[in-house]
Amino acid sequence: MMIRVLFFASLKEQLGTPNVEMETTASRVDELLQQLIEQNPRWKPHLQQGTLLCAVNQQLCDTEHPLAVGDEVAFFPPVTGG
Amino acid sequence: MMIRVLFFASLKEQLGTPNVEMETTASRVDELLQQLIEQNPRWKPHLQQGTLLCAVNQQLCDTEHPLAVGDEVAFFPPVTGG
Amino acid sequence: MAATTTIRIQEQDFSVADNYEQLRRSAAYGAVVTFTGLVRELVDAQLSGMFLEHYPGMTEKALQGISNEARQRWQLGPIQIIHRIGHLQLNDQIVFVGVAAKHRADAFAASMFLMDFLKTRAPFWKKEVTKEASYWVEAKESDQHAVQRWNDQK
Amino acid sequence: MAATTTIRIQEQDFSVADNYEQLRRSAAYGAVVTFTGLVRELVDAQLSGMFLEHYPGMTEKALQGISNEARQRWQLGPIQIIHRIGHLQLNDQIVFVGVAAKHRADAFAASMFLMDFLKTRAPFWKKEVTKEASYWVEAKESDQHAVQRWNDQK
Repeated sequence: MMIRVLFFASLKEQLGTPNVEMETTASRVDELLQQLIEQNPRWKPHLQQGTLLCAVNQQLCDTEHPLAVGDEVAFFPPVTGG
Repeated sequence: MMIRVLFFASLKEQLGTPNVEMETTASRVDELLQQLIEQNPRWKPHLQQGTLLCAVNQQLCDTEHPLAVGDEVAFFPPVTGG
Repeated sequence: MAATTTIRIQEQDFSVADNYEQLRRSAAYGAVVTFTGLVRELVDAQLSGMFLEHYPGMTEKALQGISNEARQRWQLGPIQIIHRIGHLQLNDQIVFVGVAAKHRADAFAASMFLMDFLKTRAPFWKKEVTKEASYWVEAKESDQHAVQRWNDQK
Repeated sequence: MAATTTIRIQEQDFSVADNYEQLRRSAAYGAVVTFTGLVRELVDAQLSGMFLEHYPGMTEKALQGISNEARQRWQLGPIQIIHRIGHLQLNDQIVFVGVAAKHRADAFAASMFLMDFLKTRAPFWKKEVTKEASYWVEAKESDQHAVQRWNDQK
């Protein structure tokens, strides 16, 4: 299935791209992360930062969150607004 | 000694006066209160309200506070500003 | 830079906009909290206005004392306290407390502290005026509880 | 009367005066609390500006969700949240949270709650720009502690 993955702030700069469209068989966020790393070995240290947050369909969630067709997944560092 | 006594808000209306100048031998606020009641028996229920607050020289205090020449003593109901 | 405390007791209205601009002017403080209290409708009678009496002299001292205590508890920039007296109408502004601080937690805590002490220690008295009568407002037990928590935390 | 929640994410500046006037307009709420956050000087380097990135769509949803939760916890009137994005200068206003309520304790608590959650759950990121370099701001542990207390109280 097709999944849209977004990156923000320092992570976006580290990976060098704001988003990727991915054909994936991942059923959960953690599997998707694993596939992203396999396809882009250079991304490994950045995507394995322990403080990274993720959102599915614009809701914060943990990496065990299930994925479905058309989901929008986002990874980003801890937020610093306000 | 001469003591100036002020009354505010509902107490002022109950007693019918905003202040009295008093020649007194009272050494503490509670003695002063007793003398005020002796001189004005009609004031008794109003000056014996348990919720009454007092201030000596514009500082909140309890009725055991000592008195000195020239002190400004005030009695008033619980405050309701803000 | 010494942080200023401004205390004003006045009959005339005040401008929250002007007060805020003064609070934000100091470049050292990134957080500004304001509280404004307004004359609102009563639940059980139609309020036509309000009269606010105070104890001149003691009011200013009490508010200055409360502000000094707030500065000992938290790191604060400018503090502004404005309280109106005399006759007020429905929807009028009654009281303003504004605090600037480096950290928002300090600005929030100090604003609440100042309001809680103002409500229980500053000599102001409200008389509510309805179409039928006027009467002195009773002190609220909730305000006594609100102020008590600061002593518990001391 | 339904109390409105206004959420705005915008590049342009905002007027605390206008926001306050909107909050006080509703005759039902006697207490208005505002919080404003400003771009301030850094301790260890000369800040020349700031860049604020956000996650469009999610930001609005997150702030709406936080506001809804605040309404479940406290009795609130109108809520306003404004957050700026893009390039900001020293002394610029960044964020505004305003809450009207019948009781001041509710207005204060909700304002703090909204700010604590905004700081830790709303997808904004700050990049500080000094004369020498620019870098992403690190999240503060104190903000994590601040938000945790609301869960403890639940």
